[in-house]
Amino acid sequence: MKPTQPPSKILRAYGDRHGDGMVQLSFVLELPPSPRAREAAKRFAEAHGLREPLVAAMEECAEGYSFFVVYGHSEHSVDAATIDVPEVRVEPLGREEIEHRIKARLGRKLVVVGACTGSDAHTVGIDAILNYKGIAGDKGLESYKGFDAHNLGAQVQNAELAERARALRADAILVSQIITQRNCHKENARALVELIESQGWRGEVILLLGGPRIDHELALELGFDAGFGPGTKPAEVASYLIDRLAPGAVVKHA
Amino acid sequence: MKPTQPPSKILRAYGDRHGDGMVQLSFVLELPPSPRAREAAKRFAEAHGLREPLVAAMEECAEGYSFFVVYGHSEHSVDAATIDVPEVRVEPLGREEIEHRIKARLGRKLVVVGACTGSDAHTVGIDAILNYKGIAGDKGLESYKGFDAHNLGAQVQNAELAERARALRADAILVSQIITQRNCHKENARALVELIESQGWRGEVILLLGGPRIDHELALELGFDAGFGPGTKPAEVASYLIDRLAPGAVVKHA
Amino acid sequence: MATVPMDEEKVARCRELAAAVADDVQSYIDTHTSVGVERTTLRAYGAFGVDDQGIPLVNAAVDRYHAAGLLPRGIAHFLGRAVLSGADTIQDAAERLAYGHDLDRGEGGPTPAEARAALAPHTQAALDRIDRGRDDREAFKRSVGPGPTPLKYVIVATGNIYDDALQAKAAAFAGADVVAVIRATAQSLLDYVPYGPTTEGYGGTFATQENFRIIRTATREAAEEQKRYIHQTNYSSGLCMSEIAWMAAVEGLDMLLNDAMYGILFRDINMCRNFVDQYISRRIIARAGIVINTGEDNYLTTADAVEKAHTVLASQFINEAFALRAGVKEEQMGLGHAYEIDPWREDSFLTELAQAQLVRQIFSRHPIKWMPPTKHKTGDIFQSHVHDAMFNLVGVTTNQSIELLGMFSEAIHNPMLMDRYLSLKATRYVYTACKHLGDEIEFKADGIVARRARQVLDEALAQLEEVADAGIWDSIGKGAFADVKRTRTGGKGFSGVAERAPDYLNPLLDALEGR
Amino acid sequence: MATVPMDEEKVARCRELAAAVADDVQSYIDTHTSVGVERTTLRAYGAFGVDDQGIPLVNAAVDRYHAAGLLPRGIAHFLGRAVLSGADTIQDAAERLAYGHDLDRGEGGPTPAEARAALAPHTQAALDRIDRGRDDREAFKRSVGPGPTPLKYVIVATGNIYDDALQAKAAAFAGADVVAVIRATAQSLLDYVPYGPTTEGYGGTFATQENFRIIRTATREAAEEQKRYIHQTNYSSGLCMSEIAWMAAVEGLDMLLNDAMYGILFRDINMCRNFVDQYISRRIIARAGIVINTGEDNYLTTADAVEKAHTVLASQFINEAFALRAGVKEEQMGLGHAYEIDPWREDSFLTELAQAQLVRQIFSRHPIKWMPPTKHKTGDIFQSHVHDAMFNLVGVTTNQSIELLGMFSEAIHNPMLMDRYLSLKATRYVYTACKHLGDEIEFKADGIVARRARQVLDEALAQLEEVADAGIWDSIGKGAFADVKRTRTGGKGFSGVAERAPDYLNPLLDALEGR
Ligand code: B12
Ligand code: B12
Ligand SMILES: Cc1ncc(COP(=O)(O)O)c(C=O)c1O
Ligand SMILES: Cc1ncc(COP(=O)(O)O)c(C=O)c1O
Repeated sequence: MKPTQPPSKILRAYGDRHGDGMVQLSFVLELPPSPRAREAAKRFAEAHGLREPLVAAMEECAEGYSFFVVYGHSEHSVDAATIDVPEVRVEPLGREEIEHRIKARLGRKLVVVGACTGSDAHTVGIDAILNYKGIAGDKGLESYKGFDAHNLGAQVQNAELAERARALRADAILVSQIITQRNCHKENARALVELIESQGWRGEVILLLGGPRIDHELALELGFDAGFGPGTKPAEVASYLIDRLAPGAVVKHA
Repeated sequence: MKPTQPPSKILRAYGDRHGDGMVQLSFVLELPPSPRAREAAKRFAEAHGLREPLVAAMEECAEGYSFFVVYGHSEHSVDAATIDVPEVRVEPLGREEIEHRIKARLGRKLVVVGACTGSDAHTVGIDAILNYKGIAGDKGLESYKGFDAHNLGAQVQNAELAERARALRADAILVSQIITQRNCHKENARALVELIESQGWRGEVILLLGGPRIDHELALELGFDAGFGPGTKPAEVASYLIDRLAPGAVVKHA
Repeated sequence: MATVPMDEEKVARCRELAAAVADDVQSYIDTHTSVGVERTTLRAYGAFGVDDQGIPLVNAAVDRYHAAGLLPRGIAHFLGRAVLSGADTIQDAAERLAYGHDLDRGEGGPTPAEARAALAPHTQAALDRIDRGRDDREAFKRSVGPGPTPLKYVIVATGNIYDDALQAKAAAFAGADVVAVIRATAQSLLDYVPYGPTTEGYGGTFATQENFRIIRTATREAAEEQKRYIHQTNYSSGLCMSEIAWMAAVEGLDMLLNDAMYGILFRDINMCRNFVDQYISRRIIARAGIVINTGEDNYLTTADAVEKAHTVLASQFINEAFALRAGVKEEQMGLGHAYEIDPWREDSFLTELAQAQLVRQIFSRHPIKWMPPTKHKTGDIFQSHVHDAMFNLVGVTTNQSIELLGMFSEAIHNPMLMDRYLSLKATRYVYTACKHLGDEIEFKADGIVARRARQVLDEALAQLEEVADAGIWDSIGKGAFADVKRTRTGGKGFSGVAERAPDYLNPLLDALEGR
Repeated sequence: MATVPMDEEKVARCRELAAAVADDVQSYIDTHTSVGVERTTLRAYGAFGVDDQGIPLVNAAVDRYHAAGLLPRGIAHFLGRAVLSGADTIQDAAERLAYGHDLDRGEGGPTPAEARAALAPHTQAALDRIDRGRDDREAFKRSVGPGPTPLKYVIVATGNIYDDALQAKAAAFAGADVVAVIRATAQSLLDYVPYGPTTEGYGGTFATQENFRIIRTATREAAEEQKRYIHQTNYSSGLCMSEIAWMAAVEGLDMLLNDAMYGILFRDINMCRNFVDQYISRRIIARAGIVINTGEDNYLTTADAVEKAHTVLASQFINEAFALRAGVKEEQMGLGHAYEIDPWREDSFLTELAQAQLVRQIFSRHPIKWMPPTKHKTGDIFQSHVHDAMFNLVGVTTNQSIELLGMFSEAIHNPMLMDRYLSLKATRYVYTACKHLGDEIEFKADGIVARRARQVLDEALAQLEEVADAGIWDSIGKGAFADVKRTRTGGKGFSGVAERAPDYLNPLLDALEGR
């Protein structure tokens, strides 16, 4: 199912009056404050397509460097109608419904193995999804009778994760990546997929990727089945897995 | 005199590592928060020349509108060496020097007439320059024996200002413009110059323009002799006038 | 509770002095009228519309009688006579005054008493209209319920009333309790009220009756959507302050910027004119149950906020005294003050706390209006946002009633959609996180805060002694407030003032005065 | 002064219990060593450098002896024997241990006492080097003078030490008092210290001795330029915590992140290993006069900051007890805690105030390290900036000693140049504007703040009773801290621990222990 497309809609930024294109830009240039630096900031803003840029602030933030705040009317626009992003659209099922479907349609526990991989030690996100405690009142997968959830914790190497998942005959592997400096999360995530593919069991497992800078599109790009961003609730993940493994749930891909 | 030109210097924005081009952009688009809206914000940022834009915030700021904060690596740069802005370069003279030059070289008081013109009622700026009290410890022109300063106050019409200045045989007219919405300050300032020109005495008077959004370049463009921006001190204005009317002071035009 | 020492006797003495100041002026007010007052009267009776030049009917009529030197008898006198001489309606009568072939010089014919009698049903209708505005508004307010104090007050100012309406709804969505439409820069000096919906204005949007209606509809819709009452406010200030007060009353506005002296000090409006006009505006405001917001915050944009803090307090006493004389209740007096101390000054926050708490205690029943930092704002919007947070903290700690939220773009432009959104969000955070801070702390008995509060009250008292001694006319002449000096006959609009004749007629005013 | 009620007896009881906990562990520590400890010893004696695979000499030597089961006698034993057997220098001796054809099994030849005697001048030289580091640093600090408290602490973390140096100088220019170079994400689990200057690292820059030298030079220059002492800090944490402590000591660093339990809880480092290593690291720190910064703030990034506030306090008592046992003075104990309560919770600010003030009072001589909000930060940098301002306000009101400044981009990236600039500016504003707020207010005797402070102390005491009862080993096993459970033999680095033999030799440690 596709959500209804909005009618072609050219969007400009909006501040005071419709179509004014107002945006705010801040940056540092290697120049001490001066009329010349102000002019440089103006031109820099203009290069981004800002008309009538107003340099609201120019302050020396380090010796020989200035921090600028600029406002200007952006000449750019986007057409919202041309944007078609893949979305995991899960209408989360209730706890009972989830338990029921696993029992009725699968007749066994769903095995999931999760970890925060590579040098990343940020476990709070994966814990929120897997551990009993959950997040914001939504209990984690461990709390379901139908799930057998294994949380391997922090800084788990891809090889170790693959091995454990294989040994546990996992239905799904849940990978969390929080550190994104210079795109280290992408490399690390992609490497896991490659590893599993090279071992020949990619088809037997669902791969989920999550983290504050992850979206579904990126996850697909990296070879995962789905991606989950900030604010994900365990019930959403459960619902998605059930849709894949015990189909019938209301899951839409846009 | 020209200040030394810096060697050709291509500047990119700087955040973490040299040349990373990091800038921060914020704006509102008419879309409620959604993966589609996030993508729209990304593309909007890309249109400005931001590589790998990261949509850090997407929040519903009005029904059907989202506020975005985006970081990205700007691909734009400016060459600082090509920037040549006209600058009023005044090395402010001391009070005694000012008094002395007026007395010695001019032999009479310098007459200045100032106002905040049009519908603008922001007198604090022009008061700071003209009135005894001055600003930040620097007393206004009224405080000098050598100046005969007339402050006409707020919301003075161009015609009235011209008339009073003419009547007082003013050496200089000081115009303050604070309100800048949709460029009303420019029109108003230009109109005064045109009026005086049409009356045929433009050559007899020095015209100064000041305000938080004024710079020397803009003032020249509008037909004034000099422009003064935020933070101007009365002594700077006095020094400039003396350089023009009782030459010999250290005033440089870049 | 975080209270500051407050010498009750000194406060009482300040009130006495302010009363003396106001009484002195009141005797002038009671014997004078102005073109503004008379136009307001005509409007209230029901005259409306503009001619093909855009000149309002009420201006045409009043100016004609003023030019003829007939204003001292009151425009109502002539209106009543026109009714008696056969005008169908008030509108017809007013048109006769404005455009009729002959000017009625008031010689012979019906007496003032007869004119009054002829107007009686119209006088009643005029009062009913104000009362209906109030009743409707109050009923609706009861039905949705307002948010908690401090009320979050934001401004919209696009220049276009339709954009304003959209921005007002956006503000309500983001958590605003009060929406003000800022007025175009030039309007306060216009000696007439523009007509109809307007879409062009610099620095703000024209205050017209139609604009009031458009924005009121929008904020009423917003209130229904948000299930929270949204207060609407505008400016009863400038040369048309009393006409605007009437427009606001009948269009159901909740608050008005309205000050006994602002026009004199900040718009160079003639003192006599301003004092007369403010009185009538406040008589209407009193009846309509509108909350006024006085303009003492403005003093600190020209004068130093530490040195001249006491002038704010002194002026608040004076504004209170004038308001009481116009029948305005304490619960309607949103006395203004502001967070304008140089933020880089040591302990500036403590100094602000002292003043805010002092004002809160002295005017305990008044819906105090607390204004944000503006003067020391720069274009560093990040720093500006923090500065506003500290202002919010003082607001919630000292329990101010109405808080005009600071905007991080203060030094740059009129607030935009996102500026208001972020400001409302940050304010909500500070109010929630620090909700009971004021109940939780006490100030040291002889600390910086307590000493500062004492000093400000002492200085205000000293100033009031001087002002009462010299009278307000001369005091303003000497620059007692906001470092601004004005003369009794100088400034704008003086020619629009007239001494009332012994048989001056204004039945509406009589009714508003409870006579 | 804004103080909270603090029951002295309960505090004393907490200290007693923490002492019991630490004493229990200390008896383990005193009978064990680790590869980390032995490498530190070698380094301190003067061994340095890496082989062509990048393996440090000290690792090659220690690993070899550990593999051979010889570590229980102490690497110094073998070093002394190598010196006695003709090595020219310590470096030469260490190289023999690492790469020599034959492994010295310690059979026959010089006795431990002879080995000790042979090392005596080198032991003294090692101590002198630490003392010189301290003296130089302290002399320079006296000559330029530090800024006022709370010290403003910021981090740099570009991954490239040369960029870090530039950013560090920028931070000093903008007002920082302390500069920390954040360490690359993977380093804490490396069982060796990388060598030389490094220019690639994710999430931070590798801690190497050369990097310490480069950044120390930069901040020393900055101190001269700014005429204000700039403190330099890094991480003595992870599998090399004691080696890094030594590097920091000789390179003149001022502070170190160093915690008795952080590695166990947050890096899954084996308990035994961690307890042994932290002790030696702190012995060096004590001698070097370095200020430690403990990591209790981290608890609140995994556990709820309201529910688990007392675990922070309990852990501070434990960290204090361990530090005392390593000779660290109270004036060197920068106990950590953090502003991590959900900002949208009612009165969250008051709850933070209570904790901050309680910690300040209980640890009155300690240079408390106050950490900013991180967990509840979002990508709305404007709101985040305000959140940090409230954190700053608590910091200055309760007079914290070292304040790690919040960054508005916390939820986005490692801080950039402008982020630090704006943070420092806003902090300067809050510190100045609210300078004497703490002296000025008092908290209501039985208000929200006072009750909260009592509750936290009571809960900490109850937890310490439990921990003392079960012992720290089992308590951590049950998840007493940070909701994290660890076992005694689990985690990283356990294989690097060895029980000391009766004739274990470590003259340097003996000297550091004052023996
Ligand atoms: C808590 C925290 C820590 C804790 C981690 C404790 C722990 N056991 O996790 C401690 C203090 C140890 C820590 C350390 C470091 N941290 Co840290 N930390 C944070 C912080 C404050 C919060 C992260 C968090 O817990 N969020 C809450 C959780 C619930 O959200 P989440 O992770 O997004 O998870 C949700 C979704 O994304 C999704 N999700 C996540 N994973 C998955 C997986 C699957 C399969 C699914 C379906 C869903 C899903 O569901 C979750 C629930 O909704 C952030 C800043 C911030 N405010 O974001 C910095 C932050 C992430 N840390 C950062 C850094 C750099 C570090 C260090 C490297 C710093 C250093 N050099 O010392 C160290 C090293 C850690 C390491 N080796 O990885 C940076 C990362 C920068 C970047 N973008 O690369 C951040 C952004 C801070 C900053 N501005 O510098 N950190
Ligand atoms: C104080 C103030 C007021 C006071 C003015 C009192 C007075 N007598 O001046 C009051 C409260 C009355 C006021 C009212 C309004 N204001 Co106002 N106000 C400000 C405020 C807070 C500070 C301005 C100020 O005094 N700066 C200090 C002085 C010393 O600085 P300065 O003017 O830049 O002057 C220096 C230099 O520029 C230079 N200089 C200036 N003039 C000249 C002239 C010469 C010849 C020379 C050589 C140098 C020189 O030297 C000076 C000393 O260094 C600004 C916001 C801000 N923080 O900037 C808003 C601001 C200027 N106001 C604004 C607006 C919109 C209004 C109103 C229209 C709002 C309304 N609709 O009600 C009204 C109407 C006023 C009108 N008709 O003009 C906007 C303007 C937006 C824009 N860019 O167009 C601002 C930016 C606020 C905002 N964000 O909305 N305001
Ligand atoms: C009482 C009062 N009236 C009016 C205004 C607005 O100015 P104007 O007179 O230009 O509408 C203010 C400004 O803040 C004010 O305080
Ligand atoms: C005591 C301590 N050590 C170390 C670190 C840093 O982590 P890592 O072990 O990755 O260097 C922290 C984090 O804040 C800490 O508190």
